[in-house]
Amino acid sequence: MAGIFDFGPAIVLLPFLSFLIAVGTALSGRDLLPKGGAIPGIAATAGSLVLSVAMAAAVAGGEVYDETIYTWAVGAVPGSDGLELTFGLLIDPLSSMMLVIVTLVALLVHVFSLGYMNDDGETGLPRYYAGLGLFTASMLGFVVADNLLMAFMFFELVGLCSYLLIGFHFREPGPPSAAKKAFLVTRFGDYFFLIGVVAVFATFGTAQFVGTEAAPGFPVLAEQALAGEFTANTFLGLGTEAWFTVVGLLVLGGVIGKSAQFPLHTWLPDAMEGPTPVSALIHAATMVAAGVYLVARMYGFYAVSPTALGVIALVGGFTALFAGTMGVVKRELKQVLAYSTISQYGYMMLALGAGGYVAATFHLLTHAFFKALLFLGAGSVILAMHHNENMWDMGGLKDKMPVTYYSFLAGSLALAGIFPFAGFWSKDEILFETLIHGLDGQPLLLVGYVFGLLAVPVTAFYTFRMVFLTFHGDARTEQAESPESVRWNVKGPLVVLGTLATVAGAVNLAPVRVLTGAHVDFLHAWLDGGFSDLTVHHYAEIDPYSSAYIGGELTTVLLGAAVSLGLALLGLGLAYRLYAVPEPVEHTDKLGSAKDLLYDNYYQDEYQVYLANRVVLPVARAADTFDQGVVDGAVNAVSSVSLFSGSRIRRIQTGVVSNYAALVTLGLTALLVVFGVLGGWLL
Amino acid sequence: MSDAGSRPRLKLGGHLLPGLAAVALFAVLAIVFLQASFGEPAGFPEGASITASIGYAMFNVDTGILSETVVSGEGFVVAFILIAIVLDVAIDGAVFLAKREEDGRIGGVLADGGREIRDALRGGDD
Amino acid sequence: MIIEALIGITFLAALVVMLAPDEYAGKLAFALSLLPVVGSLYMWAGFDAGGNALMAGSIAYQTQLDWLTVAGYDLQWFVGVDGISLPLVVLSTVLSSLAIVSAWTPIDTRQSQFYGLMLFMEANLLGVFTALDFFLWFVFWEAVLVPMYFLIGVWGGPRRKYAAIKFFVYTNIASLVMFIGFMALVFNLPVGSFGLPEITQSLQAGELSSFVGLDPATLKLAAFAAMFAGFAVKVPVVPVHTWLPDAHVEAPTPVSVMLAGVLLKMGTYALLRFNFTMLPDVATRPLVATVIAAIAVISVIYGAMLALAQQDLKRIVAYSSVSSMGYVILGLIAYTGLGIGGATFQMVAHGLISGLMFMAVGVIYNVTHTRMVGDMSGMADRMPITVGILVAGAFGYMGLPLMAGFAAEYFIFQGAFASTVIPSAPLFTAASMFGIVIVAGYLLFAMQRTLFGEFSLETDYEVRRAHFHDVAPLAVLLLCTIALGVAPNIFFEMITDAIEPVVAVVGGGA
Amino acid sequence: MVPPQYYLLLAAAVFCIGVFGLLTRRNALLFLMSVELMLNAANINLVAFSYYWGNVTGQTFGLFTMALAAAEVAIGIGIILVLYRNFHEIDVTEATTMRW
Amino acid sequence: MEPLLMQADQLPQWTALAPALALGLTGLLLILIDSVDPDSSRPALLAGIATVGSLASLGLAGWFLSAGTGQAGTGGGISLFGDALVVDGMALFFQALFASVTALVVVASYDYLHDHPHRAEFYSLVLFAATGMALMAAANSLAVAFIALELASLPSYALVAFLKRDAGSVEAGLKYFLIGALSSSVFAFGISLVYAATGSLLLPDVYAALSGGVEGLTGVAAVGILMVAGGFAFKTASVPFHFWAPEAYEGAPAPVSAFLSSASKAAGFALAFRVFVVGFPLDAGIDWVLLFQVLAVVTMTLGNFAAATQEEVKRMLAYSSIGHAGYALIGLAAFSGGAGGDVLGASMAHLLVYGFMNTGAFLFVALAEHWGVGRTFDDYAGLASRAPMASVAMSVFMFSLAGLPPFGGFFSKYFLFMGAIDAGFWWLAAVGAINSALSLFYYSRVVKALWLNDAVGEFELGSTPTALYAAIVFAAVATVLLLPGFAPVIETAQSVATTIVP
Repeated sequence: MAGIFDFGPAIVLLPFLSFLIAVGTALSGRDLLPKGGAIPGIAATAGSLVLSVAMAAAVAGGEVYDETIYTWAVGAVPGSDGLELTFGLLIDPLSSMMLVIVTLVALLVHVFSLGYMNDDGETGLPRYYAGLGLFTASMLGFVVADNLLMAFMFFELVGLCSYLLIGFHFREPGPPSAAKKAFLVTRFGDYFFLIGVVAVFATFGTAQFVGTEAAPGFPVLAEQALAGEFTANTFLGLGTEAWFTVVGLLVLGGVIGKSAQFPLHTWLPDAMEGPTPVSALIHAATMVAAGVYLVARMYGFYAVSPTALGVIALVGGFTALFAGTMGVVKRELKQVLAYSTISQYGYMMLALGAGGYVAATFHLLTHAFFKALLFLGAGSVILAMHHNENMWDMGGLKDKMPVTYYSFLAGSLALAGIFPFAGFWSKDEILFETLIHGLDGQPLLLVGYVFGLLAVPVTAFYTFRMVFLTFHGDARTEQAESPESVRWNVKGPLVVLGTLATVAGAVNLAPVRVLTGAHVDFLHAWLDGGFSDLTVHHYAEIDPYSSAYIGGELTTVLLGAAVSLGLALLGLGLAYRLYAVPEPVEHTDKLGSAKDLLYDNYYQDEYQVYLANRVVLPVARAADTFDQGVVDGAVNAVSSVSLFSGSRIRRIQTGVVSNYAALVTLGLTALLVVFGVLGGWLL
Repeated sequence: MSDAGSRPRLKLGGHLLPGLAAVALFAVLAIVFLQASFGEPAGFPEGASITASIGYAMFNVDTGILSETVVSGEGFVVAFILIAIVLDVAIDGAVFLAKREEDGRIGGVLADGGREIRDALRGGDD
Repeated sequence: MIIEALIGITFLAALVVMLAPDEYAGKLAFALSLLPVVGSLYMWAGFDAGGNALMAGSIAYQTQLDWLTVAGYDLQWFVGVDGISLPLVVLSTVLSSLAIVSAWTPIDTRQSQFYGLMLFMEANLLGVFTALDFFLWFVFWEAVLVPMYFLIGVWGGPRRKYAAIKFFVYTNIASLVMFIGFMALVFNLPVGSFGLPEITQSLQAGELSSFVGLDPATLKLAAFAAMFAGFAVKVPVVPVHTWLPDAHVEAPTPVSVMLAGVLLKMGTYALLRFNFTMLPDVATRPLVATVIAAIAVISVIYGAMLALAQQDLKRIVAYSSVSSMGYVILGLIAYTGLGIGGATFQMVAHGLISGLMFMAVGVIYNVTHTRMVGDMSGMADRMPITVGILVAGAFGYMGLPLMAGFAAEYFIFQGAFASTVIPSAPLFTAASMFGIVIVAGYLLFAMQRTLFGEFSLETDYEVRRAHFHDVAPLAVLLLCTIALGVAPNIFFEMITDAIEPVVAVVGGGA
Repeated sequence: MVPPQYYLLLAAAVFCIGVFGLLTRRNALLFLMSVELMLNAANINLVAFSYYWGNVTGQTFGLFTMALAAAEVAIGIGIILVLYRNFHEIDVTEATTMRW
Repeated sequence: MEPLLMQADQLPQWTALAPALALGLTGLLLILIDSVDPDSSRPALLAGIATVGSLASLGLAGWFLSAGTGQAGTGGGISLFGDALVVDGMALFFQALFASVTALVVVASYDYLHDHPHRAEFYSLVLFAATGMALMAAANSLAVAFIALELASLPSYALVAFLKRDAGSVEAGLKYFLIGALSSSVFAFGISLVYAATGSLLLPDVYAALSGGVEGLTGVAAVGILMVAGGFAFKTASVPFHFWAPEAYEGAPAPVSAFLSSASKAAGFALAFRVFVVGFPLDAGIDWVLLFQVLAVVTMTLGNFAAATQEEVKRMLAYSSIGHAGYALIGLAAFSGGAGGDVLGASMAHLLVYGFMNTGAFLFVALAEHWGVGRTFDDYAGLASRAPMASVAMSVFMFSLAGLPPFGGFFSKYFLFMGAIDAGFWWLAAVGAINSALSLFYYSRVVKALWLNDAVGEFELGSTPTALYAAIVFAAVATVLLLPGFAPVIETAQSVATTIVP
């Protein structure tokens, strides 16, 4: 196994190196590097991208790689080899695709940052680039992880980086708070994930995703266990399948946290406090994507647990609609994008839960491009608007920043799912898969499908509300009149991503395959390669779903696509009617009482803050009072009682010698009586 | 002590009360002694000189070599020497204590627990 | 002989520093404290022991001399290290040196006495971790109290006297309880010395006879309870933890560092050596295991909840130590390789990280003269490097992967989850794991309020950047933490080797 | 013969009378006298049982007890003397500067 | 040393009493000098003679001990004068202890009595009391025991009242004397009852007569034994005969307090150990082990609890001395026949260590009195800054009394507890442990006052009293060295204790 894969660790280590360089620069406190340390980051991500592409090429050639490269620790098990906790690289179609996405987006974000951060005169740039470098490195480490523990570790590091970057502007009140919230909420999810990791080890004795023939990975073991070929340890008296479901749901906790699924999505809108390029990175390629990627990574395990899949689908579908509705009323550009992210990842979850492994991966891919694009575009606008993010202060930017506008428009069309942009293909495939699996007696999936379908017009509506308010009509403020111009380092990434957002759908034209029979579903083929246990058709074999169609397959495809496209256009049209006017006004009042509900995000933040401030904190204070009063009070009481009894005992010593004599006599008499009785010579 | 200046003292009417302890002690002793049973007293042999015997015992005289009848007893010569010293010491101590001091108070030592100073400062007993 | 040299040199250094003039005492103490550091590293380099010292494993650097005979028992000068004690020895020497450096700024009175006592304490700590004879161990164990009493009482905060006496008396009571329990055990064994290996092996051979009407099993249970209670205070676990926050809050920074970093580990070390190695049959009784696991979980969660309610940064870290020590207890009672190994590893890891946290808080205190969360904000603006390290340390405390704390906690969780000793182990484990959420909560809240936002300070002190010698120990500790997190095998391998026999007795898994 | 019990009872009675005096009298000299009574109670036993056991040990020891009583009185008088000089009375309950 | 050791073996038997004789003769010499030259203005000479005398006694006792005089190796205890005295290892052990304390007290008193006129009396009384104690340790007959006890007590009364112009001292003397007189009467009555039951005063004979119980006289013997125990309780300041102790120790000149609370207490134990172990069998109608268990528990608890709330250091030490009597009583309370020698030895060792640390502590109080800094804890505040050496020494005494390493008191106390546990009386050790913890609280108050508290005002300390200082420092050094050097002490104590067990 020599060759390109030996450079696998370098993909992770290059950005890490750039992190170290940036940290060194930051510590020195001097301006040692040009561009505040951006250059090493750009070089490193570019290097990683090159390597990733090379690896993807190798994978395309049918090669895969799964090697343990470092043994972290070995737990002693008397009489056997022990439990090995290792680090390893797993490079297969899925991870190599993800590597390319991550490195590409990271590279573009680095470049964009030159414009967004450097040109804007930010301070603390080495710290910023250090964060980006570590962020990229952590995500890449997560992507290539060949076992669940390693994945968890890098998953956590991703969380750390999000904290550091969201809170980059630590002198302001908002960012540190948002950073804290992001870490805390995702940590809550990770708590379950960690239990899941522990449980996987305890259940299977390994957490390898793939493993070898002799020692297969845990998804395979789970399969075998259900087939009765392997005895997995189960706990708490649960049956094998029930236990697997529990473990799967535990791991899912981390996914829900990181991928901002209901009910742990609340951190994500707040995370917009971070610099915009960071948002792009978080949303498109790293942190949020990590959750969905994890499910895809260990899909074989979920596939054997129908309950877990059902939960995933339902959570995803619900989140897709739920988040979309909140995006409808937001005034800030980035807030709209934030809710769109939550919503889009909901789609991916829906797909995964519905057995649409390819669809989910596909949407992950296209979303990475168009969401990165939209964020960078938004960044461009924000830069132009001197960091005013309120869309109601914009308007008419279309003519002043055409590059931004057209690329942003491409991204918006993709997000809204308008044919033929990338988002259309992937979203359509998700809905299609959900539908056909749901029709085959899975009412849960049909519910998810309805959610997903309803989310389509909502998505289109808020997306184009955003576009129209920002770029169309007349400039509503002076800033919008004369926006700051942006340079190549902003425009370049926009152009690249705009192109990708437009055409990336071509990698998996599944409906076309159905229509024409031509094998144009390249991604499907791609993901069907590599380790046999990790292939699409393997997953299809083990998952609990089969397909049913309305009419025939073709009819269903066309019907589904038509409905979703129609709904998207409906939403777009509505947005056009309401906001593509010279003087748009808020129409939120028409929503009636729902308005407040939407503005306040269904009180999701409120109840979580309530839980924290009104439940946990008082409980903590009560515990503190209890501790000080009762526990410590008991300790102090022992000493007080001792001292008090001491002060009583010393009163025996009255100072009058006659009393002493009396006490001596009494004491002697008492002893005589007691021992007389005991000794039997008195009474 | 509620009222300042009142030293604890035995109450006049009840000053015999502690005596009950002595009565109780006697009761206990009496009960024990009345239960004791004794054999016949060994008594002293006829013609033995008790005084002489005491003398022999007092000085550890080996009575085996004496012809007269003696009552045996343990040797007390050590006790005798000791008692001499005890009396010596008693005299020494008693004389020392009884001596009148010519030069007023002794030294600067305050061995009353600092109470004198405290009382002087507070102007009274506590 | 190297252990004797190590302890002797440290005692000697204490004496020398005690007599040195105040101006040079700090530097001199640091220079002299490097000798034991070098010594312990040398011991590490040449470490060749295998297995558990108490269970017929080979002991490194062993010396065994008869000292005196009491009631037919030999008291020995019996020292040596195995895979459990060596990491703690290294931790003690390294942390002592760093704590001494961290004292340079805050300690400005009676320096020579301060540093002398620090070294004196270090010497005794080394004794605790190397002694293999009960009485010798007990001498060192108790002797640690004396310097600690003065260090808190003389150089501490406003309520230092209360805190010092409370610490002193509380832990002393605990020692006495433990002593009685242990002695009741020893006297009913057919052993001729207080050598811990001999006692352990005799106990495990089932040679205990009954005592004043208690059959051996009951006697073991009683002794176990007494010893557990005694050590629990030192650890400390809920509900006998209340001396700790008081002591920490009042103690000066370097003393807190030693208290949290090393002194608490005495308790867990002793629990491992005595309760869990000598009396596994008691510990693994379902009821006992349940109670201990429950105590562990309560310590973790309750300690963390208390930390959440605090406003004083030091109190926060102090309560979080209670929480972290709960993990150790959980790992120990798990009786699995990763559980006990992780617990031992956590002793070292928590030593480094809590030391780091206390030091960092101390550095901030040095310049702000307040530790109250509400009194300051935006410290990151004025002390970027210190704050940076503090943040890193805090994440280490939260169990960030690739730092030592995560490794330790993960081992413990993994070990405890699959434990066959704790009934319903997964539930206990999952419950205790919730600590990682709460710890994130209180540390993040505290950091947000003190370190970030706009700079403001309630006290009228001119905030200046910290000295190099204030920050350098922090950096060293951070690097050690990361090194152990990335490569836990630095210590974990030898720990595993040493605890495997303990696990094997019970037949536990990973 | 008088049964030995009687001597024991007599001695106990004398002893307890001594104790009674000790407990109820505040005059230091009476205190001393009470102590003398108690010591002599011991002597009654010693002498009586010297005969009972047929050895002179008891009698001899009785002599020593008397001598000791004398020595005790000597010291006692000395102390009472200084007590008087300091407190201007010999009431033993007056000297109560130290208590508790 | 070998020839010298041989020689000790070949001396006439009576010379085994040399340690006691040295003390007694020195006392007589001092009286002689006093009568020849009543207004002697040569305090150094008097102090020197007393010191030399006590050191000679110490040297002789030490020599005999190391030579094995009276020990199993050389034929066992040397009986003298019709078995009235026996010189064995235990006697010599205690004599060495008394001589050490006497030497320390004598040296310290040189400064304490710096302008006091009656030095000769003082020294002679101290030495006579020491003589009495030395003989108590060797007494093998109840008669000698009683007289020796009086020889130790009578000078003590006078010594407590030594500052006869000082109301406190006199009051202390009065109370000590009165309770002492009562106790010695009880003791004498007890002896008479034992004689009534056995017809003998020699301990081995008493033992033989009492073994298996005396037909019909069990009650008499039992009452006698209990009353004898009362006599010892007085001497050792054990409940319920302890009432004199707080006042006597507090009111007496501090060196006398040191002497009484260390040496006199140890003498009481020396006698009690021998009388009970050699003289009274365990089945003599009264379970005296249980009796001492009760006394031990009550004594240590009362002493420690009362000490915890005192405001004055000296009185606190007085109560702590009662508490320590309770610990030492464990020697008898955990006595269990044949194997009892070990716990007895532990008790002896504790008394030896206690001799140094407690004497030292009282001498520090003497130093404070000498300087006139007051007596309460508050008065001691910040003293460490003015007298660091002495304060270090005091801290050593306090921690050692509390039973902390690295000081001698640590071992002695823990060996006592071990002895109790070994004998099956773990609860006794538990009570001791609770008390010990409490004692840590009040001992550390002294340390706290010295080191942690700030002085209220300026100290106007006079010159440094060299002799007093030397005695304190010596005691401190001994207290520290008794930890590493505990081996010979405990081994000797246990081996000599084992030999007296019948």
